[in-house]
Amino acid sequence: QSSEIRIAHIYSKTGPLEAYGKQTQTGFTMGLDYATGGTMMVNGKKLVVIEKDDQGKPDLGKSLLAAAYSDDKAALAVGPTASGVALAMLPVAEEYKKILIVEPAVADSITGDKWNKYIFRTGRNSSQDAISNAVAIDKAGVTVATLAQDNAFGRDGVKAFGTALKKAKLVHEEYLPPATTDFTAGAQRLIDKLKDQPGRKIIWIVWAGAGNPFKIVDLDLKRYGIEIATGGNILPAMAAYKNLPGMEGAAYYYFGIPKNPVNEAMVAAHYKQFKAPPDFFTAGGFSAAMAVVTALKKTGGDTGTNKLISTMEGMSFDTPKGKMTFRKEDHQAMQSMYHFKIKADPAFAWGVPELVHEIKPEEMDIPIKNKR
Amino acid sequence: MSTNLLTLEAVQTHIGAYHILHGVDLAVPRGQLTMLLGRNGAGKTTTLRTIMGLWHASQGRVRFGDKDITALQTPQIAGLGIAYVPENMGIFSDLTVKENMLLAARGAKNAGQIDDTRLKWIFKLFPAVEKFWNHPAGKLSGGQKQMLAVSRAIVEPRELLLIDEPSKGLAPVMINNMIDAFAELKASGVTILLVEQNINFAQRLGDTVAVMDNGRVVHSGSMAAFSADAQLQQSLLGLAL
Amino acid sequence: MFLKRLLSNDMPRSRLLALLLVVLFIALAFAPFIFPGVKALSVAAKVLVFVVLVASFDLLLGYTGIVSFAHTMFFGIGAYGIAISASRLGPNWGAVLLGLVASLAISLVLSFAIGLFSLRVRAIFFAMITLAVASAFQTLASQLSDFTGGEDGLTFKLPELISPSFEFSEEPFLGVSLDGRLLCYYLLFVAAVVLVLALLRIVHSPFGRVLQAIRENEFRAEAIGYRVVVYRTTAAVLSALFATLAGAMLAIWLRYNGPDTSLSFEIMIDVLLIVVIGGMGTIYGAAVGAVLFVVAQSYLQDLLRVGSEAASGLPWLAALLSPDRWLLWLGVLFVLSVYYFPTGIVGKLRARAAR
Amino acid sequence: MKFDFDWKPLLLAPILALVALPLTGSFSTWLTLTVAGLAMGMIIFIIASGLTLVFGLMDVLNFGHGVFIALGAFVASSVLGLMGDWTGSGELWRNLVAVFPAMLVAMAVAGAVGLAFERFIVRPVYGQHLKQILITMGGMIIGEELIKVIWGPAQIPLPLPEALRGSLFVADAAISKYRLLAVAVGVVVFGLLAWTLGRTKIGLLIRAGVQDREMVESLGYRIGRLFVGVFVVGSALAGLGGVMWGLFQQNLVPQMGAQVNVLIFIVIIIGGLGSTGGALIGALLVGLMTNYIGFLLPTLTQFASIFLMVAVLLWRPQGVYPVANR
Amino acid sequence: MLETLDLTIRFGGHVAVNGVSCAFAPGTLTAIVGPNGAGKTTYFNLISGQLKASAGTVSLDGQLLSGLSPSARTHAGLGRAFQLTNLFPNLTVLENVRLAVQATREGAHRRGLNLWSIWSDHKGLTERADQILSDVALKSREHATVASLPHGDQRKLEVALLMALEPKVFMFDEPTAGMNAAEAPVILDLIRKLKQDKTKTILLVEHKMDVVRELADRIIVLHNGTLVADGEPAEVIASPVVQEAYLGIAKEAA
Ligand SMILES: Nc1ncnc2c1ncn2[C@@H]1O[C@H](COP(=O)(O)OP(=O)(O)OP(=O)(O)O)[C@@H](O)[C@H]1O
Ligand SMILES: Nc1ncnc2c1ncn2[C@@H]1O[C@H](COP(=O)(O)OP(=O)(O)OP(=O)(O)O)[C@@H](O)[C@H]1O
Ligand SMILES: CC(C)C[C@H](N)C(=O)O
Ligand SMILES: [Mg+2]
Ligand SMILES: [Mg+2]
Repeated sequence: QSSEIRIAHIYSKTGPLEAYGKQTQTGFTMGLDYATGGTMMVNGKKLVVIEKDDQGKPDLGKSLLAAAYSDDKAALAVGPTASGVALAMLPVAEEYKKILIVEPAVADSITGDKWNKYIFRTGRNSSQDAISNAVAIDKAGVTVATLAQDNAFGRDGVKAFGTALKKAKLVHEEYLPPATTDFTAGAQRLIDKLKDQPGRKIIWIVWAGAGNPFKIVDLDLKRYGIEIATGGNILPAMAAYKNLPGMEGAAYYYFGIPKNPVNEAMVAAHYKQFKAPPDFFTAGGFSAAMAVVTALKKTGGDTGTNKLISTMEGMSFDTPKGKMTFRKEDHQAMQSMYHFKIKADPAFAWGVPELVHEIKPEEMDIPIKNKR
Repeated sequence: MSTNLLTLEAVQTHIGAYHILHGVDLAVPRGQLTMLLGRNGAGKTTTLRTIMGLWHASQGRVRFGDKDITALQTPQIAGLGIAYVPENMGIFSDLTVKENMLLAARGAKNAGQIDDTRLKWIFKLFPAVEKFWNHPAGKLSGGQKQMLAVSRAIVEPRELLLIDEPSKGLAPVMINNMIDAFAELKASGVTILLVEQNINFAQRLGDTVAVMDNGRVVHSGSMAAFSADAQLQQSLLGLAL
Repeated sequence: MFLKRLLSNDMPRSRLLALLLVVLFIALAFAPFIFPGVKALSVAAKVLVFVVLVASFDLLLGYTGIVSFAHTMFFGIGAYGIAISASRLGPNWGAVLLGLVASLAISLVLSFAIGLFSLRVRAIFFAMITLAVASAFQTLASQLSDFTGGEDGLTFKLPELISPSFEFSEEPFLGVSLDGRLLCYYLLFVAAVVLVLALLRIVHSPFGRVLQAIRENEFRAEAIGYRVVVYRTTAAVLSALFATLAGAMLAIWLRYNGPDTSLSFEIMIDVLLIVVIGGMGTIYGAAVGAVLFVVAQSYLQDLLRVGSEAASGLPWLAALLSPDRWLLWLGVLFVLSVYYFPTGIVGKLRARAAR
Repeated sequence: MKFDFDWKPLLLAPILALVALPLTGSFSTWLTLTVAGLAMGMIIFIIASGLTLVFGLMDVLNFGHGVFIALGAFVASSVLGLMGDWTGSGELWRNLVAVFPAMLVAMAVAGAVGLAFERFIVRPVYGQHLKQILITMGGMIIGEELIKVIWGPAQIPLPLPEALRGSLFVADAAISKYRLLAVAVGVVVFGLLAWTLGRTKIGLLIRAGVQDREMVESLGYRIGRLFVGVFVVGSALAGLGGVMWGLFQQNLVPQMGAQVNVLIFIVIIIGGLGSTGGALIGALLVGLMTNYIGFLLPTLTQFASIFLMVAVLLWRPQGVYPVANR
Repeated sequence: MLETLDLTIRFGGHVAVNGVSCAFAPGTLTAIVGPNGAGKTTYFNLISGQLKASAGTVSLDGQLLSGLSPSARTHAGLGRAFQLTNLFPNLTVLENVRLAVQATREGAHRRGLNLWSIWSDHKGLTERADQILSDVALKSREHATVASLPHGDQRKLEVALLMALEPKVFMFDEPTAGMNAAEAPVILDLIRKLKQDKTKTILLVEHKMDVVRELADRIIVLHNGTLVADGEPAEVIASPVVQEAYLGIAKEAA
């Protein structure tokens, strides 16, 4: 038995998701530090993190993971940032019979039909995102139309969202190319669909990455009494929310929302180190670290894969978002989401989401999509 | 003021790894027309390009009037009052005839400002230039391009003209016009250095002559003397004029 | 003599180049034994794929003078052919074969159309059009997600024989475990050698010479009796087919394919750069360039890590040398290689030998 | 010889708009789309205008052009960040006072970087397309990475100044205010470019210099300096385009330049190399077409500009108003 | 027999070649003269297919050539050299000629569509190319790249490519323009030799009247695109139109 436990963290150090990857990395490091009380030791074994850059390329991620398990003798791996990379990595974990904790890639299929038993995920999946949003705006008499990216991320999100809506009426799904820059045409179609509807009218937006769909408010949706709703996002993207006070939705994380010691510790540490609050993916990375250390502590430092799997299935662990639990069926971490309402506060460069209601895991019916 | 407007002293030119000019000595007397003769590949074109600064002499010097121009850049050399008609004519085929002429007329901002009397004179010498004024120059016939190339060189007064084989592709009547043109230019005090294969042309116009072979000037002297000496011609050019 | 024929009378013509080629050949032939480890083997396999891809592009660019940005499209078609057919029909040789044949057929038709179109518009226009077509194709591949797996791509299984799980000997040989991955590597190796020799033969055939003539002066080539349309189109089709095969090799090695992996503009630019570094219009250049570039690209980050640690005393230098800024240095590599290898490595070595 | 003006391409945009009218169904929708499309076209024209000089006239296939667009946008974000009071005010004149210096600084910085770019990246490769592609790609990568070093890899919000937000309404059709500003800027850029190239010898000299540099020098012009100057102006225009594009997007990513590269090349090709008027027509067509297709057949939006380009090239293989014949 | 019937081309309003009907018999050398811009090169371009006629036809030995591509016309037996040098600049002199030899010959290399044999193995091509280079006195430069040749040598190579095609009809467009008076005879000798063959049709555009006078069996005159004179050299040269519009001496004589 060696005196080290090697953990590979594979993420987009560079590439289009570089900014996200950086956050995850920060969170992961902080999380390990916090969980081990600053010693980086578990049961007398030193935790060694091997960082690798997948550059956002699935083929590269795949070979890096293989190299991590085989050349670097990593006991388990964490990552990656992009879903595409994650999906390409899944079979590698199976091939090497080693654990991969997916964080923060969101695609449902990672814990759905592409899943294998070596895969765990601390990050939220698209369904959790969408269903929490549905829970947040689902009221009788509300008419909803969606505006989403025309890719798996957008379509899966809308699908899960639509199924979860029970009381509100979904009248239109608008899909636009991920590279869209001018949203006028799409907005016009949404307006045409919604303007003559009775009651409260909401456009729910699912958008990640470049492009700014919130510009559609410039078309003065208020004329028709149309509101906008969307999920949370990283802070720079929430700058656009500042013009939308009162907007509602459900977020994965915002540093001011969860009230628990772990979050307080993370926010404090982050402020200390960076003079800025932690963001979305920092929380994710932190959670992943908590999961790793909790599991290793439980096995007493044993890194045997089967041992780890049986330990982690059903395991609960503390995170900045409160308690998460890997559910047995698909190894997805069940977690709280936050129903928020935007307030424009001059002290912040972004629109500040204020908590309306914490949506507990029990309030969301997250479907199990894998086959065991 | 020296009698020679242009002098080359022991000029050597390399093109890449090739040594082309091996020490050219050449004097072009002011106000005269100097013929530069020689076989294919003798280095005539290279000599003109070296004067223009399009190649740079690795040794020796080029003097224009009292000024050493060996190391000057082409635009500066042209700015001293030298016009050049290259062997390949250098027509901007994308531009119209008018635009080609306009670029040559450095003082003019638009075609209306080109000196009218001079333009009329050119039109008379080379009617095609007027006829195809608004046509893309690339569509001209071979001879018409040659006319345009020469027209560009004379659209504004210049002190020295360097002309590389202007008669090639011209119909006899046009060659006559060109001879007339050069004669008129010479009469107005312009100095001309002319590379020519057309012997007839050479004999009718030349005041002095220089013959090149293998990257050197192997003979220079007056045209009259050269014309009279069939043996010299035979030995230098491989034929009698 | 046999070697000379095998190389289609195109001897390296430079002792240094000959030595370089022999070293590269040996290194690739014994890569699994000389360079142990998963990463090294992946790099070697990527080299093999790129040698074929770049050589096929050189046929178009270096020999025919056609600048096309749609080359990765055919690379992608080859990769998707294998990927789609293997994920639909399961891991058997029939599926691989079917995917290969189908993608070759699609490439044939598409490249034929593009080849014909190339005659209608000017060269730069053609280049820009292919750029647009390639990006449209990439979009299309992402949009047809039911078929192609969209942006996430397809992960699939291949026949047992060339899968990592297959072990044909318990005993490791020279410290290398004899498994399907090794077999797969040698499959790629043999394919690459055969394809490159075939390309070498094509460019030194009478046909290849006509392509050069067309590159130099299309107008005159037509005037002396060569039907430019026919030659250009044939060259476009051939190069597309070879690129398709390279794509298939890639998919077989990765057992994954997605738009970023085989269709991205980045790959196109890498290919262009390799052609230029290696030496345009010399198939050997493709080989030399591909090895250098792929290896450099794969280990650049590692190198920078060493560099930035060494420079840790100077914060700004360390920031620039940070492995996260590896693209910066790749960009510098682009610029420098255009500066210092105007005729490519092969051109430079040959010129030196000729002196 | 009579100078007969080729007016057919001028009809393209109106025809396109007319064809779209019955298809969109409602007049106010059509008006919104048309006005938005035209204004979008103007913005595209601004970001493409630098490229008409650099690629269209100077024949430099500058794949790094986009980086000047990104640079302009990032510089503007820093400048506007310093002028929070002015952008935050609801008064139009104060906002414009903030935006104009941002534009000027962005143009100056982009122009200065363009100067270095020309010297170290482009100069060795004039006339060699292939090498231009590679070396400018290299320049692009370097530029993008340096932007990440300076401004960080994360996206940066660039909120519109107060008074430029929102829309004006004409017959139930919404026209966003910012787009009106873009139209104004576009008209100025177009006017200055068209005047400089049409009424002075500069355009001619560049075209001649591209064909035969030596001959232009032999005529006594310092073509080297002229090329530098034009390249700098092209880069500065890209910087201006970046400011406009950044304010339009309202957030900036370092890759934003690369993202518009293909689009602006398409515009120049549709317009015909070297033609400012052609580029404007191309940009307007692209703007309209994306909006109409986006409304009618959203799944095909991403192919709209490519269809358009192929259609135009089948009609006129050199683009609508080719000036340079290459 | 090469025949053009009513051959016409318009560029916009400009009629560059206007209804030229003419037949050229094997064994004769016809000189085509006329002022600059008369349409001589354009006439060649119409015959060899570089330009498409607005009206009229071209035929060779009864076979209609109109509508065929330039390459097809070359295969039918037309060959031409260009007025402005037009070669493969970065290939060597030998490769230039070898490409031309290969273009029209039948053989293992099948006009270049053979993808699989090795070019340098085709010894026949090299031998023939070598011989042609000796004929035009360029053998000593066979390994030089064309771009580095002086102008005069490029002109010679231009002729060499035409020779290599071994056509039935030879079209020369000012073959000696820019060539040294000492070098020109090499080319003129070649043309003389072709004449002796008696089976070749030769068309020669030339401005040097001494050359025309010596070589031509017949002269045709183009003026503003129209055929204005056709006949015996002496007779045509003496005609007023040639004297005035072309030689520019009639007026002075008058
Ligand atoms: N770019 C070049 N590279 C290599 N050699 C060259 C180059 N240009 C010219 N030469 C060589 O330089 C020598 C002189 O050429 P130049 O063109 O000056 O001759 P010329 O006297 O003008 O001949 P011509 O009468 O045929 O025009 C020739 O041997 C030629 O091959
Ligand atoms: N592609 C074209 N477009 C427009 N005009 C053309 C084109 N080609 C030739 N012309 C015109 O047709 C006329 C005839 O040109 P051509 O080249 O046949 O003359 P040429 O008799 O060969 O003259 P030269 O003796 O000068 O070579 C010229 O006036 C020329 O401007
Ligand atoms: C939340 C983000 C990390 C989403 C990312 N685009 C993904 O593919 O998973
Ligand atoms: Mg010469
Ligand atoms: Mg002619």
